[in-house]
Amino acid sequence: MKRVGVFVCHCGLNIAGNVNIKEVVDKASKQQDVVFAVDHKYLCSEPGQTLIKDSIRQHNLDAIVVAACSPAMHEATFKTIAQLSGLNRYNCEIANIREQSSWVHEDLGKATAKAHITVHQGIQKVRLNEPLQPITVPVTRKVLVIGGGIAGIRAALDVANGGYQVYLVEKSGTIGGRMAQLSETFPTLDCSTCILGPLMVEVFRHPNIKLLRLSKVEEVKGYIGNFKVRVRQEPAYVDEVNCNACGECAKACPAQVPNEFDFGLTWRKAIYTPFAQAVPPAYVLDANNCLGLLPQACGECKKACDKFGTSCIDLDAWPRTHELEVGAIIVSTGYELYDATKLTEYGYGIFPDVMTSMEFERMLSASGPTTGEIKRPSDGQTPKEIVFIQCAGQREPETALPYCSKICCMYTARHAMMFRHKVPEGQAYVFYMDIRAGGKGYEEFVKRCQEEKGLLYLRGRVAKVYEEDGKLIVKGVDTLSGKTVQINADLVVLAVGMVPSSESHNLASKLKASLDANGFFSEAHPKLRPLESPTAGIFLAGAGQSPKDIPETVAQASGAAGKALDLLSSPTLEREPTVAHVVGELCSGCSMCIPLCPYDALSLSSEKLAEVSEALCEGCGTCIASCPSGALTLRNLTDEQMVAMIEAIVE
Amino acid sequence: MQSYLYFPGCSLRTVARDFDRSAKACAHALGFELKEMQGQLCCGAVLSNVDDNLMTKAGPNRILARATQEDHTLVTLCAGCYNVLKRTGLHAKLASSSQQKINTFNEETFNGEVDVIHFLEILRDRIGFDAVERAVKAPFKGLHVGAYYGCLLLRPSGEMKFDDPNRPSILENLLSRLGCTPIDYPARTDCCGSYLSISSPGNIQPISGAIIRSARSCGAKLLTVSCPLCKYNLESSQLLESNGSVPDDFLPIVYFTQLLGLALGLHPQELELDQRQMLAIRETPTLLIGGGKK
Amino acid sequence: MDDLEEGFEPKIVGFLCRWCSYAGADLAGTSRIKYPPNINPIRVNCSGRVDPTLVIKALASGADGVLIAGCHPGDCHYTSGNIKTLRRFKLLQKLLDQFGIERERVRLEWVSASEGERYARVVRRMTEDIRSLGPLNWKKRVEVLA
Amino acid sequence: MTNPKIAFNWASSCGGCEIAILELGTKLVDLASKADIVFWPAALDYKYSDLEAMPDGSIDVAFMNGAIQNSENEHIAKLLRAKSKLLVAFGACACLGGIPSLANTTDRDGIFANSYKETPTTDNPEKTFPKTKWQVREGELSIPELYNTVKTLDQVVDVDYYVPGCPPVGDQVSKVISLCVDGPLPPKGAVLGASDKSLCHECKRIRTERKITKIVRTYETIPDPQKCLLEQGIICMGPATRGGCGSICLDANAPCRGCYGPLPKAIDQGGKMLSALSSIFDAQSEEDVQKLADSVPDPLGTFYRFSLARSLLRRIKA
Repeated sequence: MKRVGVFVCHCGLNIAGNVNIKEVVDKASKQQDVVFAVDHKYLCSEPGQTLIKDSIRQHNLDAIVVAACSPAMHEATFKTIAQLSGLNRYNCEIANIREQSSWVHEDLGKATAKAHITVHQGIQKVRLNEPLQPITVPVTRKVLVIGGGIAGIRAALDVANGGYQVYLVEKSGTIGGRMAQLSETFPTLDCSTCILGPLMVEVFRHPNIKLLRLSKVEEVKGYIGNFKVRVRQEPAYVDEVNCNACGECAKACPAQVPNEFDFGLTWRKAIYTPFAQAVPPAYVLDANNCLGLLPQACGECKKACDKFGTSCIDLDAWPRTHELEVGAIIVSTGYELYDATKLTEYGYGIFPDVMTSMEFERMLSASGPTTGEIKRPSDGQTPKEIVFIQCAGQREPETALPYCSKICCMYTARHAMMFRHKVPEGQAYVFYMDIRAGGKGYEEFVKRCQEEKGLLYLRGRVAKVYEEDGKLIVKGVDTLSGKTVQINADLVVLAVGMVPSSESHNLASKLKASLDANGFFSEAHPKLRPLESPTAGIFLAGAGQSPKDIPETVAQASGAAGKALDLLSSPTLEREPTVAHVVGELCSGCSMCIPLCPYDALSLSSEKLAEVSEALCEGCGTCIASCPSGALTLRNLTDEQMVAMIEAIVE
Repeated sequence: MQSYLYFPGCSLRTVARDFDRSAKACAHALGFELKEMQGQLCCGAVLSNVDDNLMTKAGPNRILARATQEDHTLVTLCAGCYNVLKRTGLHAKLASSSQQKINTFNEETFNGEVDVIHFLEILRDRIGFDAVERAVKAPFKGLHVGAYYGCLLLRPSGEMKFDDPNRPSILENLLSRLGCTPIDYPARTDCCGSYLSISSPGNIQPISGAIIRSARSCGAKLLTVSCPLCKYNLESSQLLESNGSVPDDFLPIVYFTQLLGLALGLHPQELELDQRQMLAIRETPTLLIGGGKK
Repeated sequence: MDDLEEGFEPKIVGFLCRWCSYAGADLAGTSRIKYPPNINPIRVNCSGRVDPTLVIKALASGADGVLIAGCHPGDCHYTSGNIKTLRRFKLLQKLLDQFGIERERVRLEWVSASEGERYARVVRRMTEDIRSLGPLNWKKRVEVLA
Repeated sequence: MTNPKIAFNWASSCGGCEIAILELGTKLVDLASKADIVFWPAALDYKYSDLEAMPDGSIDVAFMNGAIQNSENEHIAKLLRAKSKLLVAFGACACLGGIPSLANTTDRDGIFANSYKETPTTDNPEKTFPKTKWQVREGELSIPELYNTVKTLDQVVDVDYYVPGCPPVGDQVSKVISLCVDGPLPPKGAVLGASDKSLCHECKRIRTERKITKIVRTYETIPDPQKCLLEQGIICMGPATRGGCGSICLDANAPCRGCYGPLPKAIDQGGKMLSALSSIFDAQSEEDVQKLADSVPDPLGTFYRFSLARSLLRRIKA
């Protein structure tokens, strides 16, 4: 029989404001085995924790229930304090009376009643908890980074410099990602590829980094510290070591394909190099657009290559699979652009002179389709009147994206500024909802653009864009003057939002990492654990987690790398011991449980009884629920405890 | 004969009787019937349909609650009724606390058990435009018609999910099946001015006027609508322009059901088309009315 | 005894999976979305932990309803625990039909960590449905028919 | 010293348990030599009055089979309890409610309606239904009152030991009887004559993969006598049922029906079997799962065939 202590937190007014704390304490103190119950304003605070510590000693408690916020918040904190006070950490239970009582119920009386039941449940459970010791497992001291954009590059370099092996998986033919497509970066107007290029080369040369381009994660098994990952790598058909990027193969190639790097504004060959600074600096053959490999239909590229003696093209190359063992995974899958054709009010895809900001970005780039000149796609004329529409399809919960992509205010200002540089006599109009320029030097940058460059900022939305004798009629409203405005423009640029990479949903289910409502990877805690996925051992970096700009992305990447290094710093790690186990004398070896385990942790022993491998078991409890003998139990969530909690509720 | 529960609403009994009659006639010709529901009330369109003002929802909730007694689908014609009732139904489905308030007030529980659809949706989704085309007896010969949508059919698009709010096509698709040449003009989804015609009739003229001009400049010989109020505004604005008298270039407005009816071979009188409208239709020399088989 | 008792407050036992539904319920809290207090959640690692026997136990010992909530199919933190739950639930429904227990009383819902509003909606709807069904009060029913 | 006194009696049952005792054959003679059978209406001519006449606690061991379905069953159960030092619930009906407790899927009116009206073979134009009391010229006739809900023995009186089975198998019976007569006695409430492990533990059939792609009913197939029946799609209660019977049904190539009742730690036999079975359904999508679930005929009757009265819910909702 245990001596249970109950600690009820006010959380300032968060709980006390809508739950009668005194009543909860009084009722708790009358519960079976409860020898002590007390409340405190902030249990998670230092004095709060000391109170718990002291009370455990004074009343020699051997189990505690902390009634406070969700276990997702401070379970670890309170278990640790329990441990420091000489308790086994598994004799601590959390009763969530904030997120699921005080915050969600209108009536104080009812919220109190529910809080009481929640505490009662906690007491019932903790009475039956057994002391447990964590399970120690070895750690594979290698890291997998998924996605070779700036986030993946930064994370890979940091881990590699930390002295650990990194696998960098990139789905395309080169690393560099979106940043490589940018012309300049705000607010400093640095040339994007100039600052990115050296990092790409560093990755390529780094002894600790194994770059797997043209690769995708196929399967992820295992758990934190011990992931087993299968990666499928498509062939490049070009030997990246011997290729000297002379380009003869491309000259010879007869197959023309829209160049995705320029969003189809230019053409490329089926054998090509994505862009000048591509890493590895070698050509790749895009098998989908090649005139034919199986059976070989053309082979012009190979002939050309052989003619110049390099002969580094192998048209019979096959995909390879790599079985990787890593301890941590960093997800940096980045973003794609929202499909602007869905924004029919702007007529993208109908009117050639309505383009996305990324297409405009390419047009600004010296290496872009127009070598840096701004031209109307329809007739190649230089536009005089240009309209930038911010928040295109963003902050529109009903019809498009509900969220703000955060960077559009900045790059739109930059775009408008660049336009005025290149077309001094032109006029740029910017429709905006409000300017979000939070960031070092950002506000100043926008102001500079607006004032020095005489940009016309119109606060309001555009209702529709339509064509009338060669002009794009942009109808909108200027909410400051309260008047509708009409601009007869030559070019319209849509600041469409960032959406998560189309791969991310698929990848998330392989990683068993959760996504948020918008398909971005969710973090373990929005404030306190922004670098981690809720799934242990998986860390997040870059726009795959939420829209962000380059500095933030790089910061998060280094942070994630730091987290990974922290995990790898010790050869072993401790796992939750709340796993399944078999009571031998009850098990009859019926094996109904065995196929249910997603981790193959269950097997039949030599005595023909079920046995659990504790290192593999994740403690989901699916097998327990189906054991007809009740021989399988989940440590500290036994059927007995479940029934006790059920009765605590229905009594 | 397939029968649909039907809510005409106030206007279709009075000023828009032609809309109601022509729709019923078309339905009959297409092999289904519109069965008027019991215990109708005003749909509430005259009150602004805002979320926080529950009173405006009490009425439409009553209507839908009563409709559940008869069927699980309710058909509307008037874009206003369609908008109000459909959105009321959606709100009810959410089982929000405000819906509970409404139910307690109405002393009728309604949790969105009725789907509100528009007559056009029957044609498109239930019968299918192919079937409609097959039923056409007197196809138009390229009559230039401008489809006018206005707002209520389409917006808020997140809730209405009727058609693309910016580039709708349902009416054009129907018209081309009838042999018309639907003309595209930028103003077809602009607002007609709605109830301003009551509060400040003066403001209607510029708003609706712009729509008429836009349509005319793109070559529309007449406009087709699905809302009595739009029709009223678009007509009155033209009369206002030529202070009261009917201008020579008057652009007639007809309900889509009336054009459908003609194409199905129904007599103009069944469809309550007046001379001016018929004139506008006849004036197009290529047009052939009635009788003539394809 | 089936008549609606005045001020009858349904007692609903909730089994919420820790990764999706419990987190979703927490989100409802952080977003201050209001819903009736009739549900008392038990946090399980996975909805797959929920033995149908425990659902029956809850009903037999006085619950008016039971909600099992887990990750959407495909999103299970343990790959497929929720599918096992689905298999058990479908057969359980059939069994409870035979026992005369209304389907509204025992529900399986998928609630993701980002669906706080959905969780609140599920609880609202379930509470309303059960309130209109009246108390289950199983023990008493058995005694009455001794 | 005098021989211990033992008694046998039956309540609502088919009589199979009595046969199980008679099946002891010559062993009965040995039994008679070391114990006096003082009450056994099914075999010898005893009247309730004889039992009432005995002093309380004068019987050493009483074996009662059958469920409690009417006032007579209950009266005798209480009487026998008072007269005996040890009361043993003998057979599935006494322990779990058994087949009779399937009556808990309806109630008295339901049973009467069915037996005296609805069945096609019934001819009852006056709609006569049994009455507990009836006046005739000679006086008042009375019969026991039928209960709405069938109960297990321990739901009406205190029970010392349980012997499951429908009926308990022969050799177990003799073991149990001699155990009760000669001792040493196990702790009160123990289940005698059965294993603490499931039938699968003693089942000789071969298991390959725990997976159910299709539910097959016994009349639809002749099962492979070597392979596990579950894996052939036949619902076998083995995994959720106590062993000890010697898996006689399975040897006869018939699935276990669950008569030896729930395992020691199982909260509810039916619920447990339902969970174990459905967990291995070979279906991922909601539709496929639904299909398989729908193909399970009569879950209640299948999973609670012998244990409805002992189950958590005990009867259907009225």
